[in-house]
Amino acid sequence: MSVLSGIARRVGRRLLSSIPALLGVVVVTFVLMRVLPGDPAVFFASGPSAGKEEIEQIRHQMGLDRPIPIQLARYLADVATGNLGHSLTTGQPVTQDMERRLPASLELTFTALVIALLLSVPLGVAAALRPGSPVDHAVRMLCTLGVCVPTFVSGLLLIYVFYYLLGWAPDPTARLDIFASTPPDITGFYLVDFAMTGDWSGWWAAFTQLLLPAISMALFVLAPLARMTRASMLAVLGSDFIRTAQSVGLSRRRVVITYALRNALLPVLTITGIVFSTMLGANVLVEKVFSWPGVASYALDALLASDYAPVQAFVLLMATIFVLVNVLIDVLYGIADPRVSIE
Amino acid sequence: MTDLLRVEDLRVSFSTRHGMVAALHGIGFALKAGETLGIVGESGSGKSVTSLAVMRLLDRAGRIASGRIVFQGRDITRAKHGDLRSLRGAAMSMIFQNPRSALNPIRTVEQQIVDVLRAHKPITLSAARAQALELLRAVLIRNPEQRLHAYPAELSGGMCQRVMIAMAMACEPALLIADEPTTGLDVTTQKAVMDLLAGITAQRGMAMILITHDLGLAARYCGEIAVMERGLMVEQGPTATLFQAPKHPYTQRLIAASPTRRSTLADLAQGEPVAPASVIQRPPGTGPLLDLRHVLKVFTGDVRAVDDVSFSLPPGGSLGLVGESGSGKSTLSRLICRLIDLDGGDIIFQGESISAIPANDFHRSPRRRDVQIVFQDPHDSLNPRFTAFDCIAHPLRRLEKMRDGAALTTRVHEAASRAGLPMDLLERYPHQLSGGQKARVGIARAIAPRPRLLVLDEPTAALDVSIQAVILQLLDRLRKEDDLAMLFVSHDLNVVRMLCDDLVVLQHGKVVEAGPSAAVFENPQSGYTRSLLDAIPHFDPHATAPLLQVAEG
Amino acid sequence: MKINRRSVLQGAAGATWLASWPQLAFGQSRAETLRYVTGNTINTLDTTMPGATRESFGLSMNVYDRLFSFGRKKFGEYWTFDPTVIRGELAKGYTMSPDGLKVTIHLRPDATWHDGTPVTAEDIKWSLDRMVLAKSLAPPQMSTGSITSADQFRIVDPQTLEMTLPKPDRLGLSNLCVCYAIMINSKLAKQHATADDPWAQEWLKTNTAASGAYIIESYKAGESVILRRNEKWVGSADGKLPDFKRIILQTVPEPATRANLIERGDADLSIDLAASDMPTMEQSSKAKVASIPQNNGFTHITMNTTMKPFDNVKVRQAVAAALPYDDMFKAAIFGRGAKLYDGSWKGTPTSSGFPQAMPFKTDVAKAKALLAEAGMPNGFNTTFAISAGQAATAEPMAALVKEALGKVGIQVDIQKKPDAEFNTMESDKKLPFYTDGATAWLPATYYYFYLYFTRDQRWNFASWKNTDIEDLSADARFQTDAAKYETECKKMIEIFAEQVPLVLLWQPNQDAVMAKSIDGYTYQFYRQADFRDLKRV
Amino acid sequence: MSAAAIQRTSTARHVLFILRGNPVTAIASLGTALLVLIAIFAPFLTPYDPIASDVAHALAPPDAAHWAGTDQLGRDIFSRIVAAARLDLFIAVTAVGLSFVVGAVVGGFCGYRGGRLDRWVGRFVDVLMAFPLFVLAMALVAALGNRMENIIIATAVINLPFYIRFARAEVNVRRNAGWVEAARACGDSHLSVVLRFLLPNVLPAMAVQISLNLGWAILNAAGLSFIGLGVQAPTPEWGIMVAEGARFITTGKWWLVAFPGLALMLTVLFFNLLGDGLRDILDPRMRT
Repeated sequence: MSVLSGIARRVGRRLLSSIPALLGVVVVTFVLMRVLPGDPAVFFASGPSAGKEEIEQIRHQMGLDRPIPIQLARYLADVATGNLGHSLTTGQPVTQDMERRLPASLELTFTALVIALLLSVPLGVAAALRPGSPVDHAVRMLCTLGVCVPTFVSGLLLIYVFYYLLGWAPDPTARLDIFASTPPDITGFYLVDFAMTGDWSGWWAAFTQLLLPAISMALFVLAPLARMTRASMLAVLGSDFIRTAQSVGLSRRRVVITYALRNALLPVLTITGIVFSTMLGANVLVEKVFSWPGVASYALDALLASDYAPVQAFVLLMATIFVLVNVLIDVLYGIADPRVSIE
Repeated sequence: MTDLLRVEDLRVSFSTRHGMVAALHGIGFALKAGETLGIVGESGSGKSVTSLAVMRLLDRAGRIASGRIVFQGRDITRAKHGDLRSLRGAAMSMIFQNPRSALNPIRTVEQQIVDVLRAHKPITLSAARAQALELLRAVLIRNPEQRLHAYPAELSGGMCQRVMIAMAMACEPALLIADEPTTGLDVTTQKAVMDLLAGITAQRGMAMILITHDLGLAARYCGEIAVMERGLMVEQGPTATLFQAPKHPYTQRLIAASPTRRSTLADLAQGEPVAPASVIQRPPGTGPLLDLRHVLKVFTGDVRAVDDVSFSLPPGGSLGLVGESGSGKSTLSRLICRLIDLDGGDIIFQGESISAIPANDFHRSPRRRDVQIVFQDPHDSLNPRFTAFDCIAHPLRRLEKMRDGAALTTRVHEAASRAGLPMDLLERYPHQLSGGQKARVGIARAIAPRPRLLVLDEPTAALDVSIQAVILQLLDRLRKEDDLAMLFVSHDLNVVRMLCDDLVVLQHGKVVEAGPSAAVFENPQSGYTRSLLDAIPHFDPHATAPLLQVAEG
Repeated sequence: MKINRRSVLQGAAGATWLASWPQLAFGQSRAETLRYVTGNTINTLDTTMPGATRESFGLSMNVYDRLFSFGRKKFGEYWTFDPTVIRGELAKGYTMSPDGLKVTIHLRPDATWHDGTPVTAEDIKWSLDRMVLAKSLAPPQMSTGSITSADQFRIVDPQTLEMTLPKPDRLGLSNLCVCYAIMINSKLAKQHATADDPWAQEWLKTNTAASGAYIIESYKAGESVILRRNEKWVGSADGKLPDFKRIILQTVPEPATRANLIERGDADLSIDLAASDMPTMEQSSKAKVASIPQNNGFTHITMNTTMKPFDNVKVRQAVAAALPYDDMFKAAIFGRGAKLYDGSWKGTPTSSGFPQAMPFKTDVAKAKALLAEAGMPNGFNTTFAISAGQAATAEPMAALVKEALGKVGIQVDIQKKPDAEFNTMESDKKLPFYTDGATAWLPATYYYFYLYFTRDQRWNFASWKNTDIEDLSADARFQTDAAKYETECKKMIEIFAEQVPLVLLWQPNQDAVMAKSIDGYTYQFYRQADFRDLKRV
Repeated sequence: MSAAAIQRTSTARHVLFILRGNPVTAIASLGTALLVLIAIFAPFLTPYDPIASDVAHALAPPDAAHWAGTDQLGRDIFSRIVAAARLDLFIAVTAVGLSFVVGAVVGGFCGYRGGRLDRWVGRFVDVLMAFPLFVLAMALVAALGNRMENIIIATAVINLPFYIRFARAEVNVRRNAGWVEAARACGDSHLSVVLRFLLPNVLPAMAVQISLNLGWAILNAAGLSFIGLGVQAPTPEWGIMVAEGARFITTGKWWLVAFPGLALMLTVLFFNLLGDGLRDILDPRMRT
């Protein structure tokens, strides 16, 4: 009970303390967008007959003719009321776009993270159990190879090999084959929605679409995760309580899994938060390469078009997710490591 | 009766980047059921390696090169891990130093004890839980029902060690190896834990090997003592015989260096010259060098680390600050050194207040060089990137603005030689020096700028007794030669008594007792001081019998 | 990459596992479906809104009807649009008064909106009014055809309307064919109009009130649109319905992926692919390439005539002589286009058409001489801007420009800028020297000169001010004498070739890659595929 | 032999010991050294002018004349890769160096002093960390203009929070070390304690981070190039070469992407492996 209330208190405190950071993010993004040398009005008045007048009209429509502090104040007020503005690139309210696209990005990122964790933790453990052995070196090489190929290259290569040459993967065009019917919109996560409706062939179709982009994203974060697993596993294996566990005759399995691994995963959990945040940023390239209808590719297009609202909303959204994920990790950490709640 | 454990000509070596390095050069001993053996030695003597080798818990780099370990009639020197697993915990178990880190931080006490029970016995979870509770009762933990669900971090160090004991005896092993079981615990807790350990082993007829650097501890709790030095067992025998008539010179040195209730600095190390070169005679009637008036330090969370402490120290005088961890003695030493600011009261040095200067600016004060400090842990007190020379030269460069050159070198050499540091070590980096050498560098650095007051924060706590003895003598000589006042912070009353004229006992930041050392020691006024005194596991080589009986109560 | 029999077999097995088409059988409906993949998104369903993408125009052409439509003519085995032919679309036809001032529009009696209600003259009047009255990009476009006021439209009877023009504008009728001139179901639209928004612009961004050949079945902004054939459509040239029953439009940003999709037969049609991919595509067994020059556009290198040193005509001529035309043509677009340099004429052009090949050639000696004449024998320093969006062709081009101009002493610093920044600087006339492309919906010579070489406005790339051109283009616009019009056009081209405000490079091909079974592809002035023309054979 | 020499040889011996037990690190060190040499002597190693075009020989596959083939403009890819090594390493080293210097000093002071400074800097770091980092880099380059110095600045900025945090944590654990207090007792101000005592001691641990980051910075620059925010043409840069070459993957002109990609990959690989190796050399736990 006290553990729970302790967690609740910590969550509350963390959320509260992250508000200034979010505010900072909003303001910095806003200013950065205004510093962008492109004028969105000009960009969007690129019709065959757009003249000065039209440009001025768009500028007025977008409120760009007001001084920046006033624009910022209005924007903050809008954000506070949940209005993130209109995207000029898609012509939709940004909230609507985000609502539809966010699950796509999150599903991709989470899947990638799960794949990365499923691969990196066993690899890291294997390396830590035999430090300096060929296994250790092999794991290190493997993970490092993953991290040194730029995501866009690995993505293109994966498409080329698995779609174009081998034909194992479905076409890299969307979250689901265009001829397949989409699941009912329950959570927006196709895998979840298909599973909830029991449509397993649909689930499989969505999963296969997800696999390549998720792998090319996972490859990139394999190294830090495996490296951290290995290091923390090594540290834990060398710690006193492991010797204690051995001295009282616990089985090797129990020593490695229950005693060592569980402790070793704590720092991995922490780094997972940072990894997740980098993945959200790196999404941009993967979504672009795989035509994934997520928020990052949306924001990239908007950025290159100086379409302020989506970029601002995207950054705010990502920052919020970052904060939430970190709070979640904090909570998980609190549950996994009793020392935290004792402090 | 056959031997429970017999170790014959055991040799252990470790593979390092310098090749194989032998840690044990062929040791042997035997232990019958129910016997208690103390293995005593200083750091690096191989006593811990011995215990780990017996348990076959040497890490990857360690290897038993030759010899035999026979346990319960079975040769386990080359036993497979599966066979060892059934032995460990069930027939032999081990208790480690640093109980906090020896327990899995993310499993409850109950889970960890149950893990042990179920690893060796086919019992149900509920039976195992019930037994875990019984075990906690047996190790005299208060509120055992609640403690079952506690995590190690929620328990004190002493309590963790009790849990560790509970785990070790859970399956009633025939042999218990306790490797420095009380190191790192406060003196009062030390005694309780050792009493418990001795009581339980005696009650259940378990044999025990107590591994310790503390002769007093071994003398008090063991029937038999083995002394180790550099991987060899130099002497072995019944406790009384060994202490009364040590044969091996190392044993003799060791016994001499261990402070007793009656020993003086001169007793500790006969070999070293103790006489000061010249003793400065101080005219009587001068005012105090240091005067503390109602000093107060409050940390965040309204913790009064130092609460209304007043005392004074005459020039050339020596004062001991005694207390357990958390008593505020370290904070007080930093206040006096003006490394941190006061929250109340005043510190008068040579008649002028030095508490008004903020700690941030004190480095510019001319008083800076007058007050110097020697730190507790010699490993930690030297910048890893400075040579010994740079360490000692540093205060001279800073405080006396000396440039590199002959003058500086002379001063460094002077300080080093006075601290007993060989000149050829001056170019070495800390990690290339031994603990005693590092302590000397720390002292040389502190005396280099010729301070008036030297604050010594447990300068010998991390050192072996033989080195401690030498360092204590060195300090005493320096004080007498230089008319250097010393404030000696320590948890060890014995050491303070020998070195200091006066004594201040601190508890929870408050002064509980103060007075001349001898008087306090002979006739302590407060209960706290008394318990501190009682808890010290002294031994008395001249006493007729070991204090083993205590354990049988 | 080594492919042996085993990996192929595994591939085949894997394909059945992974790439199965789960829901839909490959049979009939796949054949009747066209899957079209584009690089860009469809951002609005109302093309008159600022920011509408080319893909939005393309969609609108298939979903909405306009009153009239351009014809098409054969180009090899494919087609290209023909602005000289104007046929009825939602209108049955028109009659023009002899003085060219009055157009009588005859409606089709059997035309209906997608909701089944009949198309009325009121609907058409409302739609035309919206075109000139609502705040959008339509009014400035319409003004190029002298259509500026709602008073110009009059309902004659339920099947007839009348449009009056103040002058016999050459492009009056043509403007009713462009993407902005959509006809809207006014009854439906008015239901969603508000006091602030009398023309239902907000609602029409994401909804349609149309009568066109296709009906939107699902619209995911920025992702995909699915269209269904309008079985009651009457606007075709031949009275037949389009061949495809279903169209799937999908946004796939990577050109390489789009190429892969076509080549593997997973998609049927795509345009705007990388020119570098075309040779491979042309050899593909599954795909074919329709390579049609974008005859209503041109790629150019512009020199800002108001900025030093490009205000000096000698400098401009020198640059035009120094440019490595052939290398650029080969390296940037792999020779896939129509050259607009290397023209054989001198002085007066033989044709009045524009854009046409200009008499520019690489001639380093001449360039050096011209620079010397301009008083800059040692050249000068300048920057050459390209936009990131066009980097695939512009970047190699820029590298060659830098190298070639370096040989005559002009030191060029390449500046690749994000599209928005590039556009802003271009529009603000802050770029001294850059490359861009341009296309005109209504490719008439006077229109090009009016749009691109006169007035202080965005599309006057070089900020060129030449009174002769201004007079000539204004006169040509309303010139009813064909011979005189011809002469005026040739004169303008002559001045242009001599003054070199910008260097015409080429008309890049629009490469449409499609499945072998697709037929009837037409290059349209809005540079998107018209699904109504396509069929599977 | 003097004591200092003993110290040096013992460090050298330790490094040698690690390298012997760890051939991968040895290879990585060699590779990195080679790379640096290539970068330094790049102008002498290129057989062709890396920006001279030769459209007649465009897109030629590797042969004896052009070891890595030619690109779209007929430029020698091998020469461009060699020339790009210098630029890429320069970008990576300056960007990482910048964030390291700023991050170490700021983080060092925060970790040492704590208090208000620490809280404000912590806030600032939180704000930076909350950004999707690659997007922040994109936005910075887009806002400042895609010139090399801005790419360096953007890369440095997104690395900064890690260095601040790292330095802060490392200094924080050492700030109560005896030798720090000893330094103060010897008359050092806080400033000099941080700059002369703490930061030099944190440096080795940060070297690992720096090495890993160098690779990351190169990838970051490549990513920026891919979306069109890289350095200006015709300057050879691996990321741009890969991004341009990627367009030719499907047409079978593999050498356009393969060779620059390989250079990029090997460089990042070397830096990463070196970082791992450094960690082994510095981590006392590995010293068994």
